[in-house]
Amino acid sequence: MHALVQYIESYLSSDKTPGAAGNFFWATVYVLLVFVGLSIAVIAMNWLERKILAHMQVRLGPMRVGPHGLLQPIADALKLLLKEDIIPDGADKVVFWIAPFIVVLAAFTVFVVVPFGPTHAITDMNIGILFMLGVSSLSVLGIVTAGWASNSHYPLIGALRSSAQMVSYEVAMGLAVVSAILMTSLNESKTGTLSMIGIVQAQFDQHEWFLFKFFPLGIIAFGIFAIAMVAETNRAPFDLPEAESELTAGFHTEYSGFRWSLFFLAEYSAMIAVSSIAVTLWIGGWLRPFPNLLQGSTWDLAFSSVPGITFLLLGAICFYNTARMPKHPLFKIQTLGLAGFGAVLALIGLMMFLPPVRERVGDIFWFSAKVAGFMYLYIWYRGTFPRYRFDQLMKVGWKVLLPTGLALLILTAVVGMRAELLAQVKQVFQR
Amino acid sequence: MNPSLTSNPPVATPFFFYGLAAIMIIGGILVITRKNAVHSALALITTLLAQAALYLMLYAPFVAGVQIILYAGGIMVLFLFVIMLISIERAEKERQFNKQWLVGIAAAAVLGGLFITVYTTTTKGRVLFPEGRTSYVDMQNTQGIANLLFDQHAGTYMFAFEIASLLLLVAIIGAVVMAKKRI
Amino acid sequence: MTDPRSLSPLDLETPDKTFLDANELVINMGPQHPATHGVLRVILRLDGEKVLGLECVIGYLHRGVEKIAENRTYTMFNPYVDRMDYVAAVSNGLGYCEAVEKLLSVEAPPRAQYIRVILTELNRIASHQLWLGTHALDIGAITPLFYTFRDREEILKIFEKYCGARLTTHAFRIGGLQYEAYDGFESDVRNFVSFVKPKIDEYEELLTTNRIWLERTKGVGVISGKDAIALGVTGPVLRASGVKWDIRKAQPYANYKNFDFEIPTGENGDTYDRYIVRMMEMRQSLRIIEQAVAGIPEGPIMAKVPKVMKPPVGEVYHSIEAPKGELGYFIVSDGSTQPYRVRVRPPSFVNLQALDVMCRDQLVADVIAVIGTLDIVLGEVDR
Amino acid sequence: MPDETKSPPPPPPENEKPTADKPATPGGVKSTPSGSVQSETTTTPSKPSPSSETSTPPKAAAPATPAKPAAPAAAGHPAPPKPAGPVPTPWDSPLVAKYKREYGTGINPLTHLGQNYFEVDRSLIPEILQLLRDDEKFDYCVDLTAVHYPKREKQFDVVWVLYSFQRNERIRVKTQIADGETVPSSVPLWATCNWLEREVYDMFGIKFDGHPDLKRILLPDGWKGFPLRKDYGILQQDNEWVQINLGIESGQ
Repeated sequence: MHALVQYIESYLSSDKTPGAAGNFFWATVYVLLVFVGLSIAVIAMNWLERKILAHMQVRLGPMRVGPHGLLQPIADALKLLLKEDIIPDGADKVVFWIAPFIVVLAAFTVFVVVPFGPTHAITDMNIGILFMLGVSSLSVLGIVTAGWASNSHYPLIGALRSSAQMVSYEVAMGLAVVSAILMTSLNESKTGTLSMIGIVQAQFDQHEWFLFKFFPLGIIAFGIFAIAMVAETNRAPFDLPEAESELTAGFHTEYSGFRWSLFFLAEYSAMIAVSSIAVTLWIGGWLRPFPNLLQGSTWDLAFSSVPGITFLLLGAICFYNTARMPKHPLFKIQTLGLAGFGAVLALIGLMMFLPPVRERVGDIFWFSAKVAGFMYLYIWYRGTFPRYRFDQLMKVGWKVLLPTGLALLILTAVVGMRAELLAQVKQVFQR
Repeated sequence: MNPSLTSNPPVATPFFFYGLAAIMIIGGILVITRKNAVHSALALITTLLAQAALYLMLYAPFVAGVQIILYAGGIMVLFLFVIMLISIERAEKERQFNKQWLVGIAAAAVLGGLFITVYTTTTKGRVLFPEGRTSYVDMQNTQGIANLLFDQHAGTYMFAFEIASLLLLVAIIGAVVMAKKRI
Repeated sequence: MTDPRSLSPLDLETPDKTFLDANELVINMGPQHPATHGVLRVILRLDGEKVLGLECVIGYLHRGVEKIAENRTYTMFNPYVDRMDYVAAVSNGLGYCEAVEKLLSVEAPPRAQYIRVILTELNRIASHQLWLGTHALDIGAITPLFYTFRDREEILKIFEKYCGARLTTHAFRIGGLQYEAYDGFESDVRNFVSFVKPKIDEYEELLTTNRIWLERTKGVGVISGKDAIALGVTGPVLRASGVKWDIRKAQPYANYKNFDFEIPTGENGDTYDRYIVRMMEMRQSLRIIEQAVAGIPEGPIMAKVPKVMKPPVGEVYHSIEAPKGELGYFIVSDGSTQPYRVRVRPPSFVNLQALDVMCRDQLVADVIAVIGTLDIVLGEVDR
Repeated sequence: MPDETKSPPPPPPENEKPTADKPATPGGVKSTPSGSVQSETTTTPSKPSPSSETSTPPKAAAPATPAKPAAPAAAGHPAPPKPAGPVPTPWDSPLVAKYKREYGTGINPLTHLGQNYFEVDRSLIPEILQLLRDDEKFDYCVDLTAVHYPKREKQFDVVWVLYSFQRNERIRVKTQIADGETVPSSVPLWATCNWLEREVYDMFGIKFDGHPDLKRILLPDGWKGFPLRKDYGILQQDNEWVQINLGIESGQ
């Protein structure tokens, strides 16, 4: 018993991820935490997307279930779970059944290597980024099989579109990623890394986010990735596989209830996954702003109190809206609920000021905040852009992003090695 | 990070090995016995994934990653893509095995014999999973591959690598020419 | 019960027996489909995603309006026309009232004419706004829909204040108007004009220069002016093909000849030109409204029309420029209180015929864009 | 795009011949030099002295109003505000004179309420329509419809409404056909007639020779009868449907 406790405690002082430290207990805990956190994030995204989109579109969005529709995602989830689960008559039952699980598994597995902090990842892999790209590319299998198994025309076209789209955008995405990986090798030992944690560490060591490295190369690479990742996750304006006005719902037209909600879950966690890649590779992962410039205990304290302040602010917004609720007996429960929600947020905020918590949540907070920024971008795109046509989408992928990515890769290599190249050129001339 | 791996030797290696091997064999059998081509493809994907896991067990994460991204992710998607456009009903009516099964069995037997010979000669008188049998090199797997390919001194496979990529290019052009009558 | 329609064979040139032949795919779009603007069924024959041809199956909303007309008096039939193109009910009413007035050889008094023009042009803007919202939605931009609905609401409010109804207004009567303009009508209209002008810019801001919008609409669904005329296509679709023809100018009805406005035209006849033409038309409509509001004369609003209307024996064809094109009424009178025959020449019905021509060799996604750009209302197509 | 809006052009010179792309004559009503055009807004149609040819219409009855089933109702009321109302008068113009010379009594040009129309013999229809389209530039077939007069021997009026962008003029062409008689299809002349003819077939049962795909358009294929015929009973159809499908005697 004592040994077990010791085994559990031993990790707490470790500076490694549980996977790297070989601590199975904590690895399991982290897996569960990531799973629960992801589910909450997806639920929150569901609500946020509807609200933000609604406010962009001069309407209110969900307002009925809970104060400001806060309980709407739960109501939706319940509805989906209680819905009749229909399998079309001509469908290939086995494949139809497996397909959503492939998608969900692929979407969730990538989070094994997502670094929420230097120690806050399930594990650190030597090939972290490769693993993420590889596993996330597996989700297309699920989409293709889902479209095929439905035995219906719209899903089939959706699936074909999806696979063509994902395969072609993966290339550009990979090139952008490689150019970022090249940047990690600009240190004394000249060894780069594919490890997610190593990439962030490299940015810390080089005192620069890769976004601004070799300006404008880093930004261009990031831009390519940012476009490709939207296409990769089938979101507007690249949401052709599920283009509503053309293909009804694309590959998941025939899905309903729980299975459909799995697709939904997978789509949103895939969005979070690719955003995590972007955050890790270009905008410093878990690093707080100016980690090298604004050092010192005062700055550390200031930045580490940001999470608490954020939550307190969110709580304050809740209280403000509580005060604005209509004073009517019918709204009593809603008002109380909103106040309670605000209180919970404020409490979380206060807890984040506690020193042991404060020191540990900083990384996670900054990482999540950056990812949340990307999530907002996704919603913003959806509210703004019309949808590409399929051939145009392919054109953008193959004729714009791919050549740019290739040129970028070469340029990055040249610029990164310019000192050595110059030396060699000089040598040639000296001879 | 290497010390971390050496300090934490892998657990339950035989369990995972036999499990993955079983998955691979079952998947392989399903690939050739399923009448529905999509089912076969899915079984093949399972096999490939299990193989990737085996690579991981051999401390070859890079190869495992490439296996996933290329075979399971890229090639199999194209496979499925093509299979879906084939009339499944017609394919299901066709005969599963034709006259070449004898040749197949012979080839499989030869291959099996080869494996057994190699195995028995290299591990003569030793147990199957000796502790620390795999010597974990101090260098990372990814860099090892890079060195093999591109290193100025040790890079003996550079030529083969480039020739292979040229071959692929030729294949691509050929496919385009054959598929499209008018470019 | 078997729906006879479901038994109808698809009259496609090469019937494709095998499911999922790689060469050809027959897709049935609709009648319940998010992008068909009603109950339109389109049977697409595809090569991959390329459209080889398509056939429209219509009639799901057929209510026999023309038959109903034969069993109603002239006055009683008036509200029915609102139900055809229900997003431009005022235009329908104008066409019908003017046709019967012509049959009766009466003319609405000037004040009524002015108010008619104001309401009809407001309705044109409302119709175009609805078109823009749904068209943008078809192409994947969801936000304009809500903007246009927000602003269309203001028009509907004016209608509601004027006659108590928002959509199927029944605003006009044969011989003039039933209601005098309410107090503050003119200021409401003026306010609306100044309110909506920046809003139209706002729609354009979202779309006109948007790269994706340009790519999705330029060169899509092209129809030449010659083809458009041969197919009888009218309205903004015809004008976008470069034919500068608007019944308001060519054969002015109501009192359109008193107003100064332009006919916007396109050059290429593609979806983008149709979009631009309609956007311009909204602005021109605002111009007309401004002039009309400034010039409303005093006077009666109803011409001398008998209580029991018995137009003399004869027939008349009268057409107006509805938001969707030429809306014609061919009314045959036998001298009794009920029309002997009312034929409605619906612009949407005729325009929809051009869908096949416009979609050939385009992609599935373009079919959606073209259906949207034709601005059809199934209530009018099927009547 | 601003460049796509054209400022209102000045009224084109009267003899300007628009191109195929811009055939219209915007900017208000104009008469063509011949003076034969009467636009719809012209409330007082020109009534030239009837020529010797047009004064004798081929048919005895007034064109639009032969064999009115409900005509007696009109006779009962004197209808004080209006006199008898305008009656169709012969229409005269160079165009008419030309056709009159050529076809004589087979064609009867009339004008009514400022709108001109030809009454054409069934046998002359293809020829006249072709000429109107090609020579007279009536390049836009506005509408094609029919009217049913069950008490007449030739039960149907088939009506083409034509418009010429070049002349800015609208005319109608009417012909009378008996039940079961066919009309040559106008699809080769105006593509738009495809659906219009289908609708006429759907509603009246008039068949068009040479139509590429003559089938019902608005009504289901299994529909019985042609609803816009005057003798079509709605209740009968309804009763039949409820008897077959619902097993009750009547839905009313």
